[in-house]
Amino acid sequence: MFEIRFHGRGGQGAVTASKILALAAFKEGRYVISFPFFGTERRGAPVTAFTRIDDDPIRLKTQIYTPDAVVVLDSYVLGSADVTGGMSEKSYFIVNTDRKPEELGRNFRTATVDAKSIALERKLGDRTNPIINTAMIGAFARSTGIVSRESAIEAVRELSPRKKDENAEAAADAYESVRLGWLN
Amino acid sequence: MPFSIPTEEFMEPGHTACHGCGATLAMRYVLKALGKNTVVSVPASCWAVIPGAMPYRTLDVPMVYTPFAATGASISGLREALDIQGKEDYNVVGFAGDGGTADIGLQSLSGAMERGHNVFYIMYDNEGYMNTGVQRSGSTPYGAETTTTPVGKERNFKRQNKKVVADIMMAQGVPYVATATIAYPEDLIRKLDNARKIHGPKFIQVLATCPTGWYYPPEKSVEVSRLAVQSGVFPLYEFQNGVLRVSKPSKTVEVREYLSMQGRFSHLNDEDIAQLQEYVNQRMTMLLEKEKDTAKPGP
Amino acid sequence: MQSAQRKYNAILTGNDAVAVGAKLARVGFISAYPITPQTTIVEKLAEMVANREIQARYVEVESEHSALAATFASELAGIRSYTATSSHGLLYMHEMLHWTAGMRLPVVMSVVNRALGPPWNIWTEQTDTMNQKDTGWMQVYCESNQEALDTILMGYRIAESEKVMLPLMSMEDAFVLSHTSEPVSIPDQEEVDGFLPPLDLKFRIDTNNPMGYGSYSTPDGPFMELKKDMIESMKNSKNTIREVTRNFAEAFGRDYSGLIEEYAMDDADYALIASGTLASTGKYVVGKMREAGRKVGLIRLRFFRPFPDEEIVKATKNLKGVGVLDRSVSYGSSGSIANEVKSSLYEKSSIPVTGFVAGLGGRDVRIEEFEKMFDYIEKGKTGNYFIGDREGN
Amino acid sequence: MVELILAPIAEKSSKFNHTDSWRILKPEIEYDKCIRCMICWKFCPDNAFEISTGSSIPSPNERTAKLEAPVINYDYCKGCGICANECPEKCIEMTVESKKVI
Repeated sequence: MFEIRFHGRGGQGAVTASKILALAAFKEGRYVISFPFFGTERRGAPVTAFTRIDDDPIRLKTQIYTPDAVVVLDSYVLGSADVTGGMSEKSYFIVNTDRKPEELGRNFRTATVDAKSIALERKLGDRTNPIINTAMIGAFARSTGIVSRESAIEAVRELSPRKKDENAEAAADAYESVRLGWLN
Repeated sequence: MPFSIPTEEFMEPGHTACHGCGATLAMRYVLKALGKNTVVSVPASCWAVIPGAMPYRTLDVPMVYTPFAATGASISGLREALDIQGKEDYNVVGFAGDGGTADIGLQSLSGAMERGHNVFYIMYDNEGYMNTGVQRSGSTPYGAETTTTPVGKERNFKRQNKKVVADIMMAQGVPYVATATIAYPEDLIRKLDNARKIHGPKFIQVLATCPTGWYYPPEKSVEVSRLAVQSGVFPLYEFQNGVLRVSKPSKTVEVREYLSMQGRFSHLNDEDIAQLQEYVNQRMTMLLEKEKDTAKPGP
Repeated sequence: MQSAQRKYNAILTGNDAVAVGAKLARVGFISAYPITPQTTIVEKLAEMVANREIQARYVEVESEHSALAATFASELAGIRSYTATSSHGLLYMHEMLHWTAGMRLPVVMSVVNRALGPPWNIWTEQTDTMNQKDTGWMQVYCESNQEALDTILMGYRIAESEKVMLPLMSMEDAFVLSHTSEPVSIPDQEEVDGFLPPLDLKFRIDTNNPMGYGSYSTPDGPFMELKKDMIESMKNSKNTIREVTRNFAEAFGRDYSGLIEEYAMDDADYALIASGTLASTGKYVVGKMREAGRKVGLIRLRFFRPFPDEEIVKATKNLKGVGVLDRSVSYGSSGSIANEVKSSLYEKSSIPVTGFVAGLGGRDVRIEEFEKMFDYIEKGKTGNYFIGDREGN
Repeated sequence: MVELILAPIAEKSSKFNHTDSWRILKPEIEYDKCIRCMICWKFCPDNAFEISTGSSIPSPNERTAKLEAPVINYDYCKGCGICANECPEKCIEMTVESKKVI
């Protein structure tokens, strides 16, 4: 079983990202479950969402405490201890930032992607609210290899309510441009 | 032709209403006007008891018993479910007392009227919780003694004016609103005939005199009801598509005459009666002004 | 490796699955009032009505009491009717719950289990529905989105059975099921139509046959007999439930095995009785413990009403100890499920019973806490324990 | 055979329930004064009035003799007295119920 935790802020699409990832894995014949930690938060407040992927039916319905991967949609939430909670050195740490992976330390398998620039280039959202969740799916696919590039892009296209092509392209861009810290 | 109202009956004899019950007459007239193809929904109230205990029914139309607060919602559900089955010709009627309308049922009534279901809501107003033994309701008039506003050394009669639900319904913009009493069944039946021409919610508040709770002899039920209109205590009006028409009684009497017939007002002194007379005058003035306003051609 | 895609054709949240279930059941009338976390069910249904994907009237009422009052009336007029609520909304319906059951109307309602305030808390807990156990409604606690969908279909068939004629509420845990996406198999409409015939309410409202619906009864009237009939029908519904779940398995290939589900119980020495998503996580933990050689199992309570007493006695017959997990509180007594289990076993078994209360207000019940519960059961600790609070229990 | 469930439904007409025992005073119509205005029938809350076309009922004149007449069904009359109170001709008298035996 592979467990992924998404951290973002309300309105950034962390919950949708967890669903897109589940769909991508489902398309490859795997069992999936995705769920938010649903708070009473409003737009802008920190948000957590979860995805589990397995070859067998998934019964475990707790939150994810020892993630195999953590996807950070907004580097502003990095300061919170919850973000890296339960991670091991084998865990993937995929962060939306223009910084290099090594700048975030070498505790995990860290990957960085400038999803904000990708989103703006593809005209997804605006400067204050770029839509970066679809790019993060591309970055996740490349970093972990848990889902293929094709499944990720297909799932992005399917679950994007608008600008399906642009979102799919954003995922592809991120797949190409994500920087994998452990390869350096 | 001696019959001023339809002769067909949809209420059977043998029911268990009190002697001289005004609420029973209200149901009898409403069903005469609406006929066989009618479904009545009744909440906790005198009318939940009037048909008698199981296995008896007293209406020749289906009667649904609902919890106290649920009249408006139940007629909403009935109406939609009947329409789905092509039974648009059924009349759906909520028939609730003043407690079930002005107090516990007001939210449900207001919702049903706002949603615009094609229903009738008849509030039979006996000005108190008569089924439970004469307690004060929002619709009890100023000055009335009830078992929860008893008159002792403190002269603790109801100190607040009557909450007039028909006025609230007018303010809410219900397409048809009227008041009626059992003393004028022809008027009530005519109003129901007008109301049924409107596809939408219809609200009629019928003053249903109650010898048991108002403390007057049962043979006076119709007389008291007539005096309520003649004294202006219960003005008759019809509000249809935004236009108000107020009936002027052919004969007028002082409020004192109406009050003096009923034990529930026997403790009132001249000052109290003058106050009530003043309130009745003001309300009539307000209604007549509204009548003038609504008669103006629209913009 | 199994392919999940061979078994499932969609990924849905629990609430969307429930809405799809109502659609497939061809409900003709929906009335509801929004409350978190039920809202997405009725939003979805409103959308389906707006898009004519479902031939139903949708009445947006001004309260939950009215939601069930309108549903009750519509069902009485002969239309298959549906509503959904949660938590305080369910409490506000309480009077109408009794009224609907007492009128013998086979309404099906979805309830998203949510804690009761104060303090306000939107997360999952079963106190809201446990409070309604004596209202004459059948109660099903679902553990997966698939079961949530399927239970709407089975629910109407059970409720509308002439031997039953009682309403049914189907539960989802707030968020853990209601807002969780899982693969789901959506059955074809024709298959559902074959399984669930249209409602034919024998005593539907008809002006050619005027009757008093509800009426009143004196102490010497049929009141006691009517209540007795409800008690009997609720008891007899067990056979209908078993039969309908069997028919459902034959038609759709998904077997919910009746009122309870036994997991790894064949040679188990110790077992935990749980419901809803806690049972799902419990199965995961049992699987891990089995790998470690511990002979543990899990009994998932699907139905709480009618209570599966015979099933519990049978399933626990060879155990050395059993625990009962309640995600609800009954002040001044033990957990609601624990009490019922003990009552079922009385004079039929001498097995020690351990009661647990955990996960209140949506607090996550973690793997370690399940392990702790099994440790307590194995040690034969009887009594009642509070698990997962800040005092370190 | 499926045994149908028992629902709380009232089917029997209340006309099988006689309410004559409620009566203390009994209305009696003096038909030779009755103008057949039917106001007594109109205001009866107990539906105790039947409409008769029988010609054997006494009548004040030939015109009224041709009209339907109100006839009290004493099985249902509770004796409230509204009919007597409302009668414009004052031809209904409330008398002490004679059949009452205690």
